Amino acid sequence: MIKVQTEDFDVGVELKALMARAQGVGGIVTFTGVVREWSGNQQLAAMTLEHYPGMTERQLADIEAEAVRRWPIEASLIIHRYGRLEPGANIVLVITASAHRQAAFEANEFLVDWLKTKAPFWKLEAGPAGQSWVEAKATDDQAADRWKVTSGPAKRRA
Amino acid sequence: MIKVQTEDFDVGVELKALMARAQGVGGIVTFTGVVREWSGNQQLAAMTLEHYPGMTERQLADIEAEAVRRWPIEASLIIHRYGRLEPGANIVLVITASAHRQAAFEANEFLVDWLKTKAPFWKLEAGPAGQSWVEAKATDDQAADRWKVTSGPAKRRA
Amino acid sequence: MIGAMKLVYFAWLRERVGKAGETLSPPANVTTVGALLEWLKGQGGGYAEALKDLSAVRVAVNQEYAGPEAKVGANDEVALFPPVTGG
Amino acid sequence: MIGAMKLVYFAWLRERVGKAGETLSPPANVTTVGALLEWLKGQGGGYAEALKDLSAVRVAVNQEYAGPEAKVGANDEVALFPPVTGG
Repeated sequence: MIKVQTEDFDVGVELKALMARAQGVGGIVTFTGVVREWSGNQQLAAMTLEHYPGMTERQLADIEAEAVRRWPIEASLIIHRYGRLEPGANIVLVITASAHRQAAFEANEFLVDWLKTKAPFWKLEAGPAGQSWVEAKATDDQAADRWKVTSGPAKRRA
Repeated sequence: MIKVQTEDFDVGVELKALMARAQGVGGIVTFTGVVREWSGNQQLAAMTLEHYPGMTERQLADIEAEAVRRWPIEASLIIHRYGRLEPGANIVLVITASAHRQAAFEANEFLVDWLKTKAPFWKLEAGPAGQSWVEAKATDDQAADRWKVTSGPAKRRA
Repeated sequence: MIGAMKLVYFAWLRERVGKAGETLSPPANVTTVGALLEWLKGQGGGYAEALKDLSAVRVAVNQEYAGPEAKVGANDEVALFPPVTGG
Repeated sequence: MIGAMKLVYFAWLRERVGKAGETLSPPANVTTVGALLEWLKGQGGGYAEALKDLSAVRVAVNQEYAGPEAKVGANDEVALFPPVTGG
């Protein structure tokens, strides 16, 4: 399930809702991304997330389908917020539930890495020095690249 | 922080409490382990977790300190329940919060893998065929072994 | 001309172009993403500013990522934006 | 004898020994975990049953994991249990 919204989310509530629709689950992993107070040495007043309505939902649905194809996931959820967010605010939530903990961990990391490099969101930071667009990080591309396999589960633990 | 208890826990409540005492966090990972309804082809009525009071707390505190030493973790929590638990019940909760998502993911997996192989808990399953002690899995030892490095963060992503 | 297509811009590309979107009718030889970017850049002003470093520009055609060789045509929705920074 | 030590048993080791714990005073030559296990096994009955496959037995001395060479002595708390299955 995917949700793109301005409203905040409650991890506990989302987790319970997901568990209610999942069967055979042994391990559940959540990742919550929050707005950091400091960006480099600049203290943030706020961050504004712009996105591409339509393409965002399409990309998130594609990424989730890919994770379900590659790992034995019983249930999953991706929530990504947009709009103005203050330090400490939730940005993104990814939940993956599986019979096996390793699948839950790997699928979750996969989703988070791909969100960072594929989902059409852009962060505009506002601080004492004014507003500036966050630049994409090469390390995020590298993190996403490690999941590039042509078929079967990722084999990053040889 | 570690807790060994019979009472259930609420992931949302624990997450909020942890965030209230953490600073500079950008990503939070939670792992929740729950009692599976099926063990092999046997439908479980319940599971009873026995533990070694005293040593359990000592091992959990040691494991947590090791994770904090190896990764830049701002806050962490380990809760492990014992006693009688029915299918779907929470068993274990591990939360790791860091400025960087990869540290939060890695430290969390490290803690879960070590809990499985070091924390003195034993599962007694009750099903239609009677009660039986769960046998330790070689795959859990292998999962824990991948974290055996002498110093510095784990380098499993060469 | 190949017919009208919808252009949309995001983040600093939107700011440099000076608008969030528009409907344009490029000349008939503009049939690929690469050709469209070069033609737009040639329009000068905000376009030239926004597109001066094409390595920092990502393109989606009808909401799917597209490379320079991808075809574009009438009624397509073509989005230009910087590398994404969500998650 | 080396003095009394406290033995504790968990999971199926507890069931086979038939008790959760006891205070024992092994002979003076029992100064290591390995010697203690062999001596206990020699007591027959539930001990022999519980310890027949030592590869399935883990030991902690004073709540820290200990190998066969580890020293044991008076007032130590020695725990015997199967490989753990928590988490």
